Amino acid sequence: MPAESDQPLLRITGVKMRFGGVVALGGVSFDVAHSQIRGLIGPNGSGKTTLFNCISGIYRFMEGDILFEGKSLANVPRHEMANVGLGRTFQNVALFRPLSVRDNILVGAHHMAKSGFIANALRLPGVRREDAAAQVRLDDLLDLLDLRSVQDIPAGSLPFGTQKRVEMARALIGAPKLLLLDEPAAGLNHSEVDELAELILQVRDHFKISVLLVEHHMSLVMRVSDKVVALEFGLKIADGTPDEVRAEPEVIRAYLGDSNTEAVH
Amino acid sequence: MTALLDVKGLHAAYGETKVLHGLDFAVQQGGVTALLGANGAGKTTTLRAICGMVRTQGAIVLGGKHIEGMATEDIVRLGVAHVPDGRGTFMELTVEENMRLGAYTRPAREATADFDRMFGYFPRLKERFRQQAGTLSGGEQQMLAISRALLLRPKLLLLDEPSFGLAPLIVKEIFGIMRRIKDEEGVSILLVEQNATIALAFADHAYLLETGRIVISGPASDISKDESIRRSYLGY
Amino acid sequence: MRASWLIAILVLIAAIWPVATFSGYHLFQLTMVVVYAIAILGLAILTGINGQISLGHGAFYAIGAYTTAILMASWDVPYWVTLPVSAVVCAGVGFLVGLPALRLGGLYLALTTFALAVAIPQVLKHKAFETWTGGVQGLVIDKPEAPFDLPLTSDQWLYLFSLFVGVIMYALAVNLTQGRIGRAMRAVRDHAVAAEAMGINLAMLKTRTFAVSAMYTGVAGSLGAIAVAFVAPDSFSVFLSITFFVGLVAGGAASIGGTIIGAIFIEFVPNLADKVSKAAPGAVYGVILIVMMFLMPKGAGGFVADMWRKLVKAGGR
Amino acid sequence: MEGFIHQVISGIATGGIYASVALALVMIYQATHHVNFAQGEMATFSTYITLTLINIGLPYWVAFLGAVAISFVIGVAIERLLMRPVANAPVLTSVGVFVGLLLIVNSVTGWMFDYTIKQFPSPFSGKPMLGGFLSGHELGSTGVTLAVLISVYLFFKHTRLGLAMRAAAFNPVSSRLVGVRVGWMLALGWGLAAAIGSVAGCMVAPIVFLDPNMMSGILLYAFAGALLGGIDSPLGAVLGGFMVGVIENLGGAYVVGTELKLTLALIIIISVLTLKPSGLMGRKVYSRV
Repeated sequence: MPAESDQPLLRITGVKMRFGGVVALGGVSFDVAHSQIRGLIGPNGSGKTTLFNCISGIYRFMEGDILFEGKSLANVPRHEMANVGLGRTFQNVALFRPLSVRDNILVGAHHMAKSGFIANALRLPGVRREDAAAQVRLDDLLDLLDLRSVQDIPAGSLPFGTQKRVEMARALIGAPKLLLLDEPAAGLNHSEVDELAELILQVRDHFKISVLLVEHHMSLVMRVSDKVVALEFGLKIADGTPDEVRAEPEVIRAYLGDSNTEAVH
Repeated sequence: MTALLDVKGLHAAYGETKVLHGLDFAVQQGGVTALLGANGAGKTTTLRAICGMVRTQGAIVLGGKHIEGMATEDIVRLGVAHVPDGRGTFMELTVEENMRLGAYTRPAREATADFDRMFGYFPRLKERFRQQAGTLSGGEQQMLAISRALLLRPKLLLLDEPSFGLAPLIVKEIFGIMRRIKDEEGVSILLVEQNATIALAFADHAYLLETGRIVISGPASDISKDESIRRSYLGY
Repeated sequence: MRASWLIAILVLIAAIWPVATFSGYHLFQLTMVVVYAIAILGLAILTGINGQISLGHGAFYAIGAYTTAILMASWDVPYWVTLPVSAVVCAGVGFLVGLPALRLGGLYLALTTFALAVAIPQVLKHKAFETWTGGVQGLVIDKPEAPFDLPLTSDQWLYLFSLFVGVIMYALAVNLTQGRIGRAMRAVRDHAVAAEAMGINLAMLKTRTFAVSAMYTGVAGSLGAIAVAFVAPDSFSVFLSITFFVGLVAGGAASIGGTIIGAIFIEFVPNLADKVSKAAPGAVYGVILIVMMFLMPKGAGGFVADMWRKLVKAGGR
Repeated sequence: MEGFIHQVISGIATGGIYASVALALVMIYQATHHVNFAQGEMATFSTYITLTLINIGLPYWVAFLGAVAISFVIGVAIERLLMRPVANAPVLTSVGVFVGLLLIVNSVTGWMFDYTIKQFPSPFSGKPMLGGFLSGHELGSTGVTLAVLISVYLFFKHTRLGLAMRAAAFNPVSSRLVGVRVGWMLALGWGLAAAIGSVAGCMVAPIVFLDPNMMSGILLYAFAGALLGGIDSPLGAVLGGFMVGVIENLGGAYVVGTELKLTLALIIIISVLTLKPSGLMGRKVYSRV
């Protein structure tokens, strides 16, 4: 595949989104390369989550385009995103709480199997083959994410940090090419954030996938990202390596406020 | 100066997620205290904890009275007004009705007289008086939220990120008016802000939060010179 | 795994045993337990497992019952042939009802299906369909006799036949709800947005689940019509739908095994309560619903399962 | 033509009843996002209370007001005892509790007042009025219904308590922050809804006669009305209720015949929910997930 080297995995070009009269995204563009960890930062209300939702199909953007391996995601139905190669986690965790950890993760493999209602009701041989294939990947992830000891426990009753790992496993079992992480550090304490950073790096290296990390926990973003893009008021204000971005005056102003606010006195 | 609000060893959690890990801080009578910190540091939770909106441990003392464990409505009636994150506008109601609700705990006649004082601070609210609050701009909603809180005649005003989502010019305007309000209303303020520069210009004392803990505190003028804010915000 | 097979065999033996000991009305009651269990199983698949609340499953039961009754009364179709026909008809109707249901959140669906349950007797009574439905009078059909000159009374045969159908339907339901599709159904119930992000096509899954659910309850209706040998609009009032809902909740909404408890409950409790007063069955149902919601949100089935798990855990120590 | 006008006017008269019950439904929905399936049964129970008070010798209007007051108290009590614990429960739980309540109220009504159909007096003369278009009762009950709807409107629009109740329904968190006791506002809402239902019951009973299942059909029309107008709009619910009354009467007379009137309610419900789920006057909400 010659195209793969010169074309980014994800290309966002001039994406715009309005809610009523409020402009949430005013034309944002950036790329995510293969095997890259890409941080997406910005103050509250800057449009990070809106952009995230545009990529995952929760919102339909109004202008611009989002290309995944060169193909537009504009009209891809939400339930096709997993098939296309996008895996995601949710802000504040969106697990199927009463289901066991195992079942939660297996749902992530739903799109990789084809068996329907009748085949399942009759437990045809094809169904068993699919189950066996999913089981292999499940075993791999239970070990990698250290979830084997809790696999039969209802996900909702686990500590928050463990739930986040379950969610990560659920996204990974579907063999995504791009993993979208929506504020994974929210609600974690210091040591858990450190573990998360290790985990993100490990996952990238193990599965050779790209990661788009929407996060306001700056030290996490700066530590794991290869490149970072910063938004404010729905516009891109910086794009570069972590060091470049945090040295950027616009970013400092967006986060710490205008140094020229003496007028208030 | 004596402390109007004195908080000791404050812990708070949403369900199983612990957010605050033992905060000690105070708001002086007539003073402005700022809580700074990056997103997710626990600033909003701290304000909610004071108002009895989350489960807490530790002591929260308002004017010598322990208020921890009390119902939000009762804490409010003791003179704590809270402008919540997202501003808490009653979108479906008119500006007038929003303001009447602000004065809900006080006799109606007194409240109506106070309306004019609010129009003095925020003339735009008078123009929009009969409009549905949902049609206001972000800045106008912030003004309405502050007025609604002041109409309670509070001793302590909790402000949660008044700059949120507003253009820099409007932020400047609102903080300018806040300064007048502080002097004229004689209210003590606990301000939560991500915009550190503007908050430190307004406050006389500040605390910096990082993942649910206070990492530094001191007079605002000292803090503004401290490098740790920049580090904390930009993740060094 | 082996334990569950053992339980299944024991249950089956226990289920066949009444043929030898009971007769007449008591056996008929047990037949109705099987019928109701299948009906509630249909509701459990939809409401308990997939999270689409139906207060109108009596309508599908009625459609199944009438399909069988009309086929038998008007065209002399053998009773057992009517079951697959009724399954197809009810699955089709269920699919159609499931289409608008896609746009309705939980509460609205409950409301709409409630309205369906209220309206269905009126439709069954209507003059336009009177030639087939028999209008207010309903239809009388023949009770089947045991085939192959088996030495069984009509009641005995009917019980065994229902049990046979029931066992097949339960086996299929267990397979369906424990595999990939069942996981998807539960995932949609617990978090639709996340389920969709995992590649589950909500519309397709929910309408098909609706069809399967309606099919189950419809087949139960067919069996019920054969067992009672009579259908009339007023047996399918809104109270029937509410009864199924009570059975579902009593057994535990998402518990397949609980549906049997629920069926026993709705078959026998009204009979017992009726002796107290005419108002008692409704009151008992109402109290049970509220108590279950407050104390045992997982229902009796879930309660038993939890106890079982605790026992196993305690035993394992 | 005269027949048509007659159908419309008497549709408006019954529509008033639906409008009242729809308003009661919407009040509870707005505050709790629950639909009270027992609303009709509660209204029927209230009507029996009125009848009991009349039978012990009280004048009609005293009995009527007495029943309204008792219903209010019952409504408050139900909210405090049954609804409070399931306020934030999943939909299935709340539906279970409401259906349970429906069954209990229905049984208690049957047990206390038996299942025989009873006549219920009307305070208005039975003579035809308005040139024979309406009976005295229809005219009077429409008047009572309108009076109730207008006073409810004035209460919500122009009193402090009404404002606080609306605020609590729209935004409970902010309401607490201005000192509104949200829990009590919900209980008051239940009380008011029960009181309105009681009026509706007394107005419809002389026409349809009184039995424990008197309101089950009416509840369905009220649902249809509430949805047609927009389930989060009290004004919409009232208009929707009147419209359903007229549609039902015209449909019954000219289209489907009287036997399928309830099916008409089902059709209205499904059409509204699939074609315009927010109803005619419901809010459109921009949702930012």
